[in-house]
Amino acid sequence: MTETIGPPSQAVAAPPARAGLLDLALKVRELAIGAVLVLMLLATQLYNSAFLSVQGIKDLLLNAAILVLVATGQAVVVITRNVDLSVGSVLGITAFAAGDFLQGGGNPVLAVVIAVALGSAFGLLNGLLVSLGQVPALVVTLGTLYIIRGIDAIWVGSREITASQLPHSFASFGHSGFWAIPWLGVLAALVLVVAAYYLRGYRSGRELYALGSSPEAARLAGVPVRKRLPAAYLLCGALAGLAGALYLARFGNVDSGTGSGYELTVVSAVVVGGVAFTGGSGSVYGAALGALLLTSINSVLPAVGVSSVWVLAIDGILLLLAITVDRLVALRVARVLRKRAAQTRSAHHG
Amino acid sequence: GGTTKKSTDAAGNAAAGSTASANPGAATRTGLTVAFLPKQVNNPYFTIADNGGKKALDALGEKYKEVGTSSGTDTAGQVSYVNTLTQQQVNAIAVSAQDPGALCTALKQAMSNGVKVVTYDSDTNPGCRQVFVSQASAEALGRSEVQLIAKQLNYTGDIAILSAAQTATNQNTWIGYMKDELKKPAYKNMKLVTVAYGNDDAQTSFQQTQGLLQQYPDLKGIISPTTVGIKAAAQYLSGSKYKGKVALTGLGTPNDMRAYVKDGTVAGFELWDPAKLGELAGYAATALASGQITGAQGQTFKAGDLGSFTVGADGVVLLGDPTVFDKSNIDQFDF
Amino acid sequence: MSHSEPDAVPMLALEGVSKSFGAVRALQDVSLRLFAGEAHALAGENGAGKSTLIKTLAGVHRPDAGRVLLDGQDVVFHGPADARDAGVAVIYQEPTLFPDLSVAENIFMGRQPRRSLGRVDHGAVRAATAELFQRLGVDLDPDQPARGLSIADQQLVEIAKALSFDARVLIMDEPTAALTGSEVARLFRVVRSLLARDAAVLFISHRLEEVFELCRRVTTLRDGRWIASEPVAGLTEDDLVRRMVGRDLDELYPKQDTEIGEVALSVRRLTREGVFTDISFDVRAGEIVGLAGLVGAGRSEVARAVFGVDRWDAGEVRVHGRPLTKGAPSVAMAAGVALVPEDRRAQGLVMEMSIERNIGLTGLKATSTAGLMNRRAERDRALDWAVRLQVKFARLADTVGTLSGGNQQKVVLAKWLATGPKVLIVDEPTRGIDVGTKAEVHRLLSSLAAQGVAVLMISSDLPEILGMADRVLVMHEGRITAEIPRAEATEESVMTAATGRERNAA
Amino acid sequence: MAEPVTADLTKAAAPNRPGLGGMVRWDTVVGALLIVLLLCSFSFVDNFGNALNLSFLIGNTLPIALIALPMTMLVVAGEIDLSVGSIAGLSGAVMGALWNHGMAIETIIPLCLVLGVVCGLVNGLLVTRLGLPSLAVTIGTMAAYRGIAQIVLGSDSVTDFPQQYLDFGSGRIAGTFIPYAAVPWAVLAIVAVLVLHATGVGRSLFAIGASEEAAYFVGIRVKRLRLAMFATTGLVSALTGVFWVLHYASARYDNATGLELSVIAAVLLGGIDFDGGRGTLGGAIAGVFLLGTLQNTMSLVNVSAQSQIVVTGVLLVVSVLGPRVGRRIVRARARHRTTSAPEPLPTATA
Ligand SMILES: Nc1ncnc2c1ncn2[C@@H]1O[C@H](COP(=O)(O)OP(=O)(O)OP(=O)(O)O)[C@@H](O)[C@H]1O
Ligand SMILES: Nc1ncnc2c1ncn2[C@@H]1O[C@H](COP(=O)(O)OP(=O)(O)OP(=O)(O)O)[C@@H](O)[C@H]1O
Ligand SMILES: [Mg+2]
Ligand SMILES: [Mg+2]
Repeated sequence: MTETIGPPSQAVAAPPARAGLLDLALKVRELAIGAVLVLMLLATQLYNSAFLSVQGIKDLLLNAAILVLVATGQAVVVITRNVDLSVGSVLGITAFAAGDFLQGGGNPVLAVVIAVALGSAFGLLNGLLVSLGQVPALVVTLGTLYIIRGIDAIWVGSREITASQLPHSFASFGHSGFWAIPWLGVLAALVLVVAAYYLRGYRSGRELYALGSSPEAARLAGVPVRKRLPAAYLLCGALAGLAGALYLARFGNVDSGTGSGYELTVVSAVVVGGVAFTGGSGSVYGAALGALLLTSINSVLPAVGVSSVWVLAIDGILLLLAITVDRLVALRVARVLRKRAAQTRSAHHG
Repeated sequence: GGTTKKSTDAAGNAAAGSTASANPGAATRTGLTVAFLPKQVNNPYFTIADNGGKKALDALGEKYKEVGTSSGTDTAGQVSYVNTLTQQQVNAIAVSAQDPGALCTALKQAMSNGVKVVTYDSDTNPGCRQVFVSQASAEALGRSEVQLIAKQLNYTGDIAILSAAQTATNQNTWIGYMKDELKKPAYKNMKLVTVAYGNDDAQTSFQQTQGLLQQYPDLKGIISPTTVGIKAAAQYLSGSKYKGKVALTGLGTPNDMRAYVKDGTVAGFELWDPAKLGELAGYAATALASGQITGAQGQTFKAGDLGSFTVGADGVVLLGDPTVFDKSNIDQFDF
Repeated sequence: MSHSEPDAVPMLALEGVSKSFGAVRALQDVSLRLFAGEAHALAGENGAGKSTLIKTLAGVHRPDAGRVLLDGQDVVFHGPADARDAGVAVIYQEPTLFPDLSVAENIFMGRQPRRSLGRVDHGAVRAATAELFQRLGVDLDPDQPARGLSIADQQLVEIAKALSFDARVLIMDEPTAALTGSEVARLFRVVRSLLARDAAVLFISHRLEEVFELCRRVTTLRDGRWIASEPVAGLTEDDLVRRMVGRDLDELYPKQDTEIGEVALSVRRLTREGVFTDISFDVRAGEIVGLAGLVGAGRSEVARAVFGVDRWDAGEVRVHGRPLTKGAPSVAMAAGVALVPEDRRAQGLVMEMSIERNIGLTGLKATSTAGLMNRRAERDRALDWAVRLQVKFARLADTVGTLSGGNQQKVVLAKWLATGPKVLIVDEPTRGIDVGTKAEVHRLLSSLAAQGVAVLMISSDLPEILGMADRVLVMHEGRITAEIPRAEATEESVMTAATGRERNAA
Repeated sequence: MAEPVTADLTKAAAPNRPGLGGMVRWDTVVGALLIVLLLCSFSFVDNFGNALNLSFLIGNTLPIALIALPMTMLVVAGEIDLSVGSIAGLSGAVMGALWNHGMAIETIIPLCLVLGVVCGLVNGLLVTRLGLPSLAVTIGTMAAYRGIAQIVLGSDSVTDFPQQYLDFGSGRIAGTFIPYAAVPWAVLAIVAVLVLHATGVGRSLFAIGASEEAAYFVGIRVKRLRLAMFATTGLVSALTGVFWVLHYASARYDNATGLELSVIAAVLLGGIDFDGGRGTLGGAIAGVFLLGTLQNTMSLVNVSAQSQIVVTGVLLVVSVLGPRVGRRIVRARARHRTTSAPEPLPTATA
């Protein structure tokens, strides 16, 4: 700490030049997952030229859309160092609620609203339990996973919603689109961009990161924890609800088992996307890429003719590979960052 | 040395039917408790079947109850339900087994505690139950599905099978007969390219269908002998460019498939009547518990409106032939 | 409590405040008044209740009884946010940063400058941070993540954060504990400029000379009770210590003359790329070697590498002639090395565990027979050392997290001294420890040396180094720049080497 | 390495999730609940108390109880293993495949156990060497191991194991309700309790879970210990797989699917904190048998599967909320008595 520091103008002007070192590091990580994804798709295309046909691309996007939505919501919650395991159950029950409403001749738009509202309600419930009770999110949401699933099973019984009971416009929304771009994909992308922009560009969004990075520091910094946490869960629940409605449109078929076990897929997507369970880091784009990667693997394997017997094992191994690559890249980036920090430090001293 | 498969093979699995003799003339006892234990509760298919069973038992004046796991692959859960029913001393259990072997110990324990055991829809090893009520002969089903799709394809083109889980015993038996049927000269222009497994999960079946179509651009038809699989495949086809170009058939329920039959995605498919299957299981269980049959070959019992049935080899009772559903008749069915 | 206080209405005041944690009565009927333009010191032993008082002022704790007054009006702070909105900025004793966020975001969390539509102006955040750092003379990159900052750098970020508020009241709980003289001087300069703008300042430090340098008035606490509030002028250090401790102070640097024996710790050409280079030195049995340098010079890193916590890229470490494995603290421990780390909360203690178990962690083998723990032996060992170091605790089974900062530090010392080390490395051993106990710790180090222990002492407290060390090594930017024998060691000579203006050794 | 995170005040103030009044520990509460439930079931539920039912109850709970032992230790050390069910499945599948090949069962079982250790080591190496989060790794290996099991055994279902082994798996000690297999379990449980609560290794596990860094600074071999825990978990999972095959007399690739969730729910119920560093094995075991007994009792009194799910969920939520609410009530009462305190504090320190 010598007393020789450049004139103020210089010192102030310097930082923007090497703007967002941290940002850059994060982007590089997302690029790594993106690269794995692109490589995988291209390799498949080389093997099977039908893979990236218009229909093929559309299918890829359609498959990912629903998972992207739920993973986006989940990522927001995970960023706050919490988790919502009940998303699968929420998806199931909202899908049925929307279907039940449509079956009675309801308006499709209203059905989506109902699903989102119901999802939000469950999300809020989770959020309130976690933040007011100050109890571990893992336990609470595992509890609500069971509770919502049970309520769903009791309410639905052995009823099911089938495609024939849905309005044509609604069902066709689930698979149609513009050229290779399905409406579902557009919707998911829209939600994703808005969520990412919010997290990056708004104080309350940044506070979610703060909350996850260190809850205690957040409290001392005056972050309104009791407001932010339920809000994050609300968003997660709402997106699970939206996903439920879209699931109905896409698959046209809902029963009491819909969405069970989905939480694991969602959590995988989020983890693969580099959102750390220790909170405070990662981005929704990462989670979305993770979702895209996971669903693509499931399209790639059948497309290259891998027998379904092998699919599960390859799935798991690819998942491990993805997180390993991501980790190695992260380590690299950290090293580069440290070097650069060291350089700037000695530059200052010099 | 050690204990190997060879050294134990000699012991073998004791055969089914009990040695106690049956009394075909015995009166039907009333007030019996018969429990239905489907693969999965809340599964529409099993609900219909079990309601059929309830109908039969109500008609006979017996007590009906249904218990079961909410997951179709929770074998341990199903075992503990068998245990519970044994504890509760019900007179008979009608069970659709999630696993042919895993339930054996528990079912044998039940039988040794005086509980009669009927399996329906999915069988266990023959030694672990007294009667199996079979929906249709596996052979007839397998062959007729190939015949169905062959007609739709004019006996030419590549086909694939979309099955449920790889371990699903009944699926595998049917697929075996399908392959056998395809060997006949009439099908010389048809080729079975692959068997895919959708694990009876809508999304997986969906993506497997996509994969099939991408991998085999010349694919002309898909057989999916599982209600979940055919439904998912139909939903994918109806929303893709393959609609109407790739034929689809298999086992499905009319309610599930109505939309796809009407919009031309599916020309025809088949299924037995699950309600009748359950009904027959109910009658069989009562007959067992009343001592009218023991499960030995050749014994006969009455099953209300369904008529009279004879126990075949290995304690199997056959329901009859499946119904084929198409545009012309689908509106007459509601299940 | 009215020794010639100004007539003006105090900006922030406590009146008759009490606060208990279960059975522990941390504050009892304490009053305090802060006036505009005045720096007020808060003095007291470890565990006297200083931090608790500050947290009460800041709205972290709510008093069980008593009032908080802002500009003479009763206020109730429902949380830290309320206090912040009322213009109270606080630097807590333990840095509370968001490790995953950049330094700049840490400073402006929740208060980021905004553009249209309420969007955060990231550029402005960065620029404002750079300007703050410049005011404080800190050369940290605003975009650097907070994770990985040394304790001193963390403390500097906390200071920058507090300054960024332009608060009316600035409260600082031991902000200087991890800083060296030049940073402290910078901080004081900035604080004085705030005072000139009529801010009120509350300052805590166990370095009494700082209290005398900065503050006009001082309030003393003892065992949670208010003892006195008085002007600093006219007080001597001894007076203050007597108020705090209730007795006269022993000699602060009781350096014993010892017989210096064989080389116990020998470090040769140790290098860790980008951190330190070509470090060689010896520490002999019975010798206390001071390791001095500015914040970030790499002293802690050397200590960690020697102990095996970090790996090294080249070089060699020997203890009594036997080489140590790199990156294996267990090997170092087996060889009789102990390290009291600089960050007690993260490295020194398992905060959720009890005092007893924390001390026990260094003796898991010693206190078990045939693999099974002997709880009694573990307890006796812990009790012995907790008492010897005068740890203030209610029960040994209390979690260390509930102890005051200084008492936590004592527990860290206790757990390492309990191993009976042959080579003792202490990194800022008296950080946050009150003067009374500091003397006690120094006496302990001294007597350990007399018993033949080799001590390597890292400290940012230069008087401590000068008072205790037989020999002073000075580091600058990862290299040893000087080796100064006790006779020649002065503030001048050490600082010269530490700032790298002269290289006469290594 | 220095992390600017401070311990959460919430935690400091609430060690070990204290029960009512902060005096009763949660694991004691679970134990008491278990006893109350047992007493009620014995007196009011028909058929509960007979030897056959008790042996069913214990036999069906044993797989969960087995895996809960190492899982508790793993969680105490701050890690988690979701692949336990898959390892059990894989070990069962290999057992079936080798049996079909004509290998002697006395050779097969040790091989399966070794395989379990290998699976655990793979998990452990990925976590400790690459620094990947255990949640992500074991989600991956959960799929991979299950997939390999599918490849190994395919659609087979092997049932013809030697009778004396099957008898061991499902029989009980003559004249009692105790299944044979409960005896080795009890031995393992005692060993586990001793290791976790009465040895240096146990202390080290707690320290690692509460603060990895501080544990490393006292010379605890953090990585090695974690690796060992993963290996142990793999071993016990494989053992569970073998037991599963013998108990249900069926080796299939999908044996023990979803077992991980049951184990985790039970362990959570037993008061083990998934942030690591807290909990007791006694609590975990009580949690396992509480859930097992509850399910058994509910089935006996004809509570439907759907309602059972809801009850499990409610129990989980109450298990974390209950102590907190209780403590608040006690505190509020205490405050009421001393009166002098100002208004009840909604934002009290905890
Ligand atoms: N959260 C808490 N729970 C229980 N006891 C506490 C808590 N916080 C503080 N205490 C106790 O209150 C007393 C006062 O602690 P405080 O931290 O205010 O001391 P201090 O004067 O700041 O000491 P130091 O100089 O060591 O920082 C101590 O006995 C401490 O153990
Ligand atoms: N020469 C250097 N160049 C760049 N970074 C450095 C250098 N020396 C140390 N650092 C970094 O600065 C930080 C502080 O280093 P360290 O804590 O070792 O210094 P110290 O002398 O022990 O200071 P302290 O007074 O905090 O104990 C660390 O993050 C370290 O990586
Ligand atoms: Mg303090
Ligand atoms: Mg240091």
